[in-house]
Amino acid sequence: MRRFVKYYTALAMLFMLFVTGMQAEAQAVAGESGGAFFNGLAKFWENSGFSNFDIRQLVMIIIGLVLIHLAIKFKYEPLLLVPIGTGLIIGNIPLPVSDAAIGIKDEGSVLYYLYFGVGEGVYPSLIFLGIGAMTDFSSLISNPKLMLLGAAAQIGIFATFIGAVLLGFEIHEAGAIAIIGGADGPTAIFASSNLAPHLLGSIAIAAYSYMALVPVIQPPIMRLLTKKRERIIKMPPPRAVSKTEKVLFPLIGLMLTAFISPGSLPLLGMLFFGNLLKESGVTDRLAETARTSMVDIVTILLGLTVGASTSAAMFLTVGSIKIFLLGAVSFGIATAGGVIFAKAMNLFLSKEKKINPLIGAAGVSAVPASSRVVQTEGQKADPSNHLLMHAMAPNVSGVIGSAVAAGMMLSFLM
Amino acid sequence: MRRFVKYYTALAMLFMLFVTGMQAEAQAVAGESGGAFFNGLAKFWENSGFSNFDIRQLVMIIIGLVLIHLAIKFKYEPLLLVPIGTGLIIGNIPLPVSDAAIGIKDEGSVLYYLYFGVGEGVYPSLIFLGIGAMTDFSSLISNPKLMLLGAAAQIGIFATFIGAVLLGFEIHEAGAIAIIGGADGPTAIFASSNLAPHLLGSIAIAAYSYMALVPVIQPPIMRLLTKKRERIIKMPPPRAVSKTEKVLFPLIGLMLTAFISPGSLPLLGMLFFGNLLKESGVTDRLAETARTSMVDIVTILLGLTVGASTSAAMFLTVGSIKIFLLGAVSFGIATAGGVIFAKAMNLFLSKEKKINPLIGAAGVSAVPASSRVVQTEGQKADPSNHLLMHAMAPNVSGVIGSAVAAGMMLSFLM
Amino acid sequence: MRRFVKYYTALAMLFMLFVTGMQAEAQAVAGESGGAFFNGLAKFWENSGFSNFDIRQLVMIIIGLVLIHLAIKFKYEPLLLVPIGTGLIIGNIPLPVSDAAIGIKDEGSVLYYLYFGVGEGVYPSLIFLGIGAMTDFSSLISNPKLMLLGAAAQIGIFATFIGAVLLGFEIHEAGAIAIIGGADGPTAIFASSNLAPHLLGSIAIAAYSYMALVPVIQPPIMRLLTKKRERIIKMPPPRAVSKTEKVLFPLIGLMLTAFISPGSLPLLGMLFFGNLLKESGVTDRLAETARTSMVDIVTILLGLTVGASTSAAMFLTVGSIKIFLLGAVSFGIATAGGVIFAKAMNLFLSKEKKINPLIGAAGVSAVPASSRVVQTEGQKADPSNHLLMHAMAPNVSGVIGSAVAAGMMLSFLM
Amino acid sequence: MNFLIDLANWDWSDIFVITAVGYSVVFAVLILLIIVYKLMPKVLNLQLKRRLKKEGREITAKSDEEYVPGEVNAAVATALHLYFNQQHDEESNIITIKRVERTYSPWSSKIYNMNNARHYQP
Amino acid sequence: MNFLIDLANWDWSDIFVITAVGYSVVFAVLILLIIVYKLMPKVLNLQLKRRLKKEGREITAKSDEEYVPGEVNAAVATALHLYFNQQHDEESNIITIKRVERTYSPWSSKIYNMNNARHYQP
Amino acid sequence: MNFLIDLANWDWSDIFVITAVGYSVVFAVLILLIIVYKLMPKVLNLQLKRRLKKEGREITAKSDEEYVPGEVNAAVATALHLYFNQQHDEESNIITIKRVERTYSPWSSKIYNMNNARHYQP
Ligand code: NA
Ligand code: NA
Ligand code: NA
Repeated sequence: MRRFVKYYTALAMLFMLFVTGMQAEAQAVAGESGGAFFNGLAKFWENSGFSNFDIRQLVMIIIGLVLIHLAIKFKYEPLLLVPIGTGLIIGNIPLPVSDAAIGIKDEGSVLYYLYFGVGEGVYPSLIFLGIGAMTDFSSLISNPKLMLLGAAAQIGIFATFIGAVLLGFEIHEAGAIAIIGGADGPTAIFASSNLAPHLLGSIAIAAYSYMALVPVIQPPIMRLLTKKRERIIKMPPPRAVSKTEKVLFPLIGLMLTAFISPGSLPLLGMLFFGNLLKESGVTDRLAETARTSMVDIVTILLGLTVGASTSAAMFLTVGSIKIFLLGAVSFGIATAGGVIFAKAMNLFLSKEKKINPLIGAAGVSAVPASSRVVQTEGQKADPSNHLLMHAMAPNVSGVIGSAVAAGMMLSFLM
Repeated sequence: MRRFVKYYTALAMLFMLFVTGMQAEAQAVAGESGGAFFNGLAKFWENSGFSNFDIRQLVMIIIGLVLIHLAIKFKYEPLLLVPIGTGLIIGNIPLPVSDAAIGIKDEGSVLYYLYFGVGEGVYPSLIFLGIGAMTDFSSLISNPKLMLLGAAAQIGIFATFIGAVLLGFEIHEAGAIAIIGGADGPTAIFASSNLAPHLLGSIAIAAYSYMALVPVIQPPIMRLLTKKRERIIKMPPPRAVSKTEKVLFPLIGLMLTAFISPGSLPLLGMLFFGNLLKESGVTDRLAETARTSMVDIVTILLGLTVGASTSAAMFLTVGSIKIFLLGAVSFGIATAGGVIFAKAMNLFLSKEKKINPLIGAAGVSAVPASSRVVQTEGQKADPSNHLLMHAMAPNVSGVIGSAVAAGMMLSFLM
Repeated sequence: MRRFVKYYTALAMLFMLFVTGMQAEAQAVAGESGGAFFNGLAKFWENSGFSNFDIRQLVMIIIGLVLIHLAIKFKYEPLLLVPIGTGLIIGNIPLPVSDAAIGIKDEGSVLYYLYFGVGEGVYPSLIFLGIGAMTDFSSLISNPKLMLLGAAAQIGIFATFIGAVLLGFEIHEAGAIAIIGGADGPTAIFASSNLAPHLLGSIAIAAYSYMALVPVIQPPIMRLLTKKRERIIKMPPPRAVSKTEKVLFPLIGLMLTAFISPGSLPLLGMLFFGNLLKESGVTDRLAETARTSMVDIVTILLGLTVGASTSAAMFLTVGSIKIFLLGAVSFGIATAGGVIFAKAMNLFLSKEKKINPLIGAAGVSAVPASSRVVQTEGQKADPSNHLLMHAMAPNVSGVIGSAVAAGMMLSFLM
Repeated sequence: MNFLIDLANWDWSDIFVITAVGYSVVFAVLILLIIVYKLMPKVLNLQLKRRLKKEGREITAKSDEEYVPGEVNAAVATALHLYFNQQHDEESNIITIKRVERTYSPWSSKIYNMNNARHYQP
Repeated sequence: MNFLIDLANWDWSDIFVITAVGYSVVFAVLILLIIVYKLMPKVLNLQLKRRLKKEGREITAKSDEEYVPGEVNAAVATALHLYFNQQHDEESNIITIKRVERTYSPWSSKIYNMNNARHYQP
Repeated sequence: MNFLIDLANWDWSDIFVITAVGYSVVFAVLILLIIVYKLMPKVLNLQLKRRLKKEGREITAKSDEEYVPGEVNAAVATALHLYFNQQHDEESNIITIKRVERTYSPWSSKIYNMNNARHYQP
C-alpha cells in the first residue's frame, strides 16, 4: 500500500508538468486563435533542419558519407577523409536563422574559432612540423640525385596553373588550384588559404581525393611509359648515413630553401625544424610529441573545419568540376613527368647506376602512398625487386618541391 | 688565511647591497619624513593580499578547499573538482589595483586568454569530442528502447526551468540553470556561456557538485520508488553488435539530432565525430589522442578557469543558493523520472523482456557514476545481478538527451 | 615501336611547357626591351634572400647554429636551445618586401600567431604548470630550512637590477634583465614580456645560455668559497614524507605566495596547481598529460618563436653585450650568495645538522642542472657522499624564490 | 528562432510552450533514433541475406551472433566481480607503462623523482 | 602598485627601496613557508595522536617512519652510482615503449622509418 | 614580390614567366640541395681523414660503412615481405600498449568499454 502511494505520487509529479502545459495551451486556445503547443511545435518545425532543407545540402552530405566510406572501406587517406567527410555533414546541416552562433561562418561559434587555424595557415604549418618529426630522410641523403625526380614531378603544378588560367580562373585562383598538382594536402590548403580562401574547400577535397586515388591513378600511367626491361632494373642498396649527416640535413635544407624561396618558409621551416628535433638525438621527447599528440590534434581540427567550411553554395559549382578535372589531369602529368625524367636521367648514367624509372612516379609528394605503389608495381615485374627505399627519396623531395613551388606562387601572386 | 680572505670578501659582497639600501634609507630619513625602506614595506603591505582581504574571498577559498577535499577523499569527480577548486582559490586571492594584468577579468592576463575557451564554448565542444572518442555505445545499440529512459530523465531539465522562473530568475538565466537538471557538466557550461555568462560559475559548481554526489542522492530515491521484486529483475544479456552498426551509429545519430535540434550541433556533432574516429577502425591514432592528451589539456584549462572566474561577488549571492536548491530538486526529479518511466514501460513489456527499473536512474547523464550506482543497488537486492552494462544504455542516451534539451533552450532563448 | 611513340608523346608533353615559355619570352624580347624570363629571374633574385642579405643576419644565423651545436654536442639545455637556435635561423632569413605575411612581425603570419603565447605570457605559465606536474617537492618538505638557500641565491636578481641601472638601462628594462640572475628561463621570459618586450630575445638567450653553462660557471666559484673540510660534510638522509604533506604542500604554497606577492600568481599559481594534480592521487591522467604532451607542445612553440622574434637589429646591439655581461656576473653572485649563506647557517647549527655548503649553489633555480653539479662536486671531495637529494631542496625553492622576485618586479614597475 | 517568443515580454504560456515543445523534441529525437537503430540490424541483415542468397547459400547459425553466449556472460560476471572488488586502476594503460618504466629505473620513490625532474628545463 | 615609485622620475633611493623590499619579501615568503612546513608534520601528527588516543592505542614506532632506513639509503647510493655512470636515458618511459615496439617490428633502422612514414598524410 | 607582375592587368607572357621562373626555381633549389648533400659526406670524411692522420692512423675499412652489408639487405627484403603480406598495423607502438593493457584487464570487448567509460567526467 505504502509503495502504491509513493508510486502514484511520483507518477503524478512526473506528468503534472504535461498537464500544466496542456492547461496553458487550453487557455491559449480560448484566448487566442490556436493551441500554443502545436503552434510552437509548428514554428519549431519550420525552423528545424527538415523544413529549411535544400537539395544541394543533401548532395553535400552524401559526398561526406562517400568520403567516409572510401576512407573506411579502402583505407584511402583515412586520417583526413574521415574528419573532412564528417565536417561536410556538419557544415551542411541546414541551420535556422537565429542569433545563436552555430555555423562555421557565424562569428563567435565554436567552429568559427577552430577554423581560424585553417584560415590563417597555422594548421598546415604545424602539420609540416609533425611530418618533419616523423620522416626519415636517410634514403634521400644517401642518393641525393634522386631529388631531381621530386623536382621534375612538380611540372604537375605549373601545368595546372596554365590549365586553370585557360579554363577561365582568375590568376590568384589559378595559383591556388595549381598546388593540387603537387599532391600535398597541407601545402594546397596553405596556398589556397592565402590566395583563394573561397576555393579552399574544393581544392582541399580535390587534393585529398586524388591523393587517396594514387593507387588507382598512377599504375596505368607508369606501365604506359615504361618497358618491362626498365621496370626490372635493380638499384644498388643505399649507403648507410651517419648521424652527423642526418643532423646537418635539416639545417642545410632549411637555410637553402628559405634563402631562395622565402615564401615556402612557413611550411619548410617547420618541416626541417621537426626533422631536426627528430635527428638531434637530444630532443626526443619534443619530436615524439610533435609527431603524435600535436599532429593528431591539428589533423582532427584541420579536417573537421575544412569539411565544415565547404558549403553547398561554394562547392556545387562549375568551378569545382573544373578543379576536379584539372586535378585529375595534373596528377597524370606529375606522374608522367617523374617517370619520363627518370628515363632521361638514365641516358646519362652508367649501366650499374641506372635508375628504375618507376620510382619517378614517387616524385609526387603523396608520402608514402606513391612509394608503396612503386614497390607494388616493381614487384609485379620482378617479385625480388624492392623499390620502396629508393622511392622514398623522390617522394620526400617531392614534398620539398611542392612547398617551394607553393612559396613561389605566393611570392608572385601576393 | 687565503680562504679566510675569500670568505670575507664574498660575504662583504653579499651584504653590501643591504648596507647600501640602509644608507639610502638613512638619507631618505634625513631628507624626508620617514624611512624609505619601511615606508616602501608598508605601502607594499597595504597592497598585498593580506590587507586587501575581504571575508567573502576567504569563504570562496574555503569552498575551493572543500571541493578539493571531496575530490581527493571520496574520489568525487576529481578530474574536474580538483581544477575547479584550485581555480576558486586562485580566482579569489585579493589582487592589488595595478596595471599588471593578473586576474581572470583583466584583459591581457594569462587567465583571461585561457578563459576564452570557456566563454566561447570551445572547451565543452572539445570535451564532447573526447567523450565520443572514449565512449562505447554498443549497449545502447543492442537495446535501443532503453534510450527512452534517457529521454524521460530529462524532465529534470524542464522542471528546473519552470522552478527557476518561479524563483524569479530572468528567462535566459532560467534556461541556463535548467541544464543542471541534465547532470552533464560540459553541457551546462556550454549553455550558460551562451545564455547567462554571469551565472556560469555557480551553475558549473552546482552541476559538478551534484554529479559528485550522485552516489549519495540517487540510492534513496531509487529504493523509495521500487519494490524488492522489481529490483531483482534480471535482464537478458545484450546481443553482440557488429562493427558496421557501430560505424553507422554516430553517423545516423549526428544527422538525426542535428536536423531536429541544430542548437545541439556544437556538442552532439563533436560527440558523434569523436565516436566515429573511435569506431571507424582507420583513425585509431586520432581517437587515441582525442580521448587522452586533447581532452586532458582541455579539462585542465576548463576546470581551472571556470573556478578562477567565479568571484565571491558573483557566487556568494542569494541567486547561487537558489541555484543549488534547484539543482538538488532537479536531480531528484530526473532520477525519479527515469525510474518511474522504466516502471511504466514494464506495463507494456512481456515478462521475459521486463526492465529492471533501477536502470532508469541512469537516465541522468552522469556517466558512468550513475551506472555504477545502479550496479551497486542491483547487487544489494541480488548479488548475482549485474546491471552495469544495461545501465550504460540510458546513461549515454542521457548525455544525448541533455544536449538536445540544451540545444532547444538555446534555440528558444537566443 | 608503340612504346617509342608513347615515350616521345609524353616527353613532348613534358617539354612543351618550356618551349611555350621560351616562345613567350621571344615574343617579349621582340615587343619589349629584354627577355621576360631572364628579366623575371633577375627580379626574383633581387628579392630572394641572397640579394637582400645583411651581414648581421648571417651573424645571427651563426649564433643559432652555435646554440644548436652546444645543445647537441654538450647536451646543454637541448629542449630549449635547439628550438631557440632554429628560431634564430628562421627569424633571420632575409625576407622580401611583400604582401605575403611570413615573418614573425608581420600581422597575420603563422609565426605571428604562434608568438602570441610568448608576448602575452601564456607559454611561461603553461610551462610552470608542466614543471609543477613533474617536480617532486619531498626533499624540500622534509627539510624546509634549506629553502633559505633558495632565497639567498636570489641576491643575483637584485644585484643585477642595480647593475643594469648603473649600466644605463631604463628602469623597466633593468627589472626585466634582473631576472636573468634567477637562472629561470620561463620566469625571465614572463617578466620581460611584461616589462621590456623589445629585450625579450636577448634576455631569453642570455638566460638559457648561462643556464646551459651552469656546469662550467658554478664549480670554480663553489671551490673558491669552500674548504675541503666543508665539502665532505655528510648530511643526514631526509625523512620520509607522507602523502598528506605532499598534498598540503602545493595548497599552502599557492595561498601564501599569492597572498604576499600577487604578481607571481601567473607562474606560481600554475606551478602549485600542476603539483597538486601530481600529488592528489586522483588526477594522474591530467598530471601525466600536463608534464608530457602539453609542456612539450608549449616548449616547442616557445623556443621556436622566442628565437624567431630575435632579429639582428634588436640583438646585435651594445645593450645585448651588457645583458650578457650582467648575466655572467649575476650568475656568479647568485652562486656565491647561496654558498655563503649556507656557511653562515652552519654557524647556528649543531654539529650533526651542519649543511654541506656546496648545496647552497643549487639555490639558483636551474633545475636539476645545479643539483647535479653539486652532486659531482661533492663526489670529487668524497666519492661516497651523495648530495643530489639534499641539493634538490634549495634548487626547487630557488624556482619559487625567482618567481616571487619576478612578481615583485612586476608589482613595482607596472 | 527567438521569433517564437517575445523574450522581453514573455508570459507563462511561453514558459509552458518551451517546456512542452522542448521535452517533446527530446523524446522525438530519441524515439527517432530508437526506430532507426531498431531497423538498422534488420536492413544490414537483409543485405547479408541477399548476398548469401546470390551466392546460393543459406543462413543457419544466426542466433549465436545475436546473443552473447553463456561463457562470455560468465566471464563478464567474473570481470565485474573483479572490477568492484579490486579497485582496478583508472587507466591500466598508463599504469602498465609506469610498471615497465620502474623495471628500467632502479630508483626508490624519493630518488625516482629526480630522474623525473631531469625533464625540467627552466 | 606603481604608486610606490614615480617611474618617470625615479632616483637612486627608489632603486634601493625596490631592491631591499623585493629581496626582503622573497625571504619573507620563503621563511613563512618554512614555518608552515615545519609546523605541518607536527599538526598532522597531533591529529594522529589524538585519534590513536581515542582508540586507546599508543604511538611507538614513530622514528622508523621519520627517517629513510639504511637499506633504502644503500639502494639510493647504488642508484646514484648507476645514474651517473650509465648515462641513463632521459625518459625510460618512452624508451621502453620503443623497445617493445621493436619486438613487434622486424625492420632494420632504415626500413623502420618507412613504417613510421606511413603516418604521413600529406 | 607582386612588383613582378601587374596582377590586375596580367597577360599571357606573365603566366609563362611565372611558370618558367617557378619551375626553374624548384629545380634550382633541389639541384643546390643535391650539390650540398653530395659534398657533405666528402667534407665530413675529409675532417675524419685529417683527424686520423694527426693521430697517425690510416683509413682502411671505409667501404663497409658506405654500403649496407648483404645480411642487412636480406633482412630488409624479409621485412618488406612481411610488411606487404601481413598488413602490419599502422602503429605497433599503440597496439603494443593495448596488448599489454589487455593483460591487466580481464574484460570482454563489451565490458571493456565500461572501464574506458570511467574516464568520462560529464
Ligand atoms: Na608534391
Ligand atoms: Na542528462
Ligand atoms: Na632562481
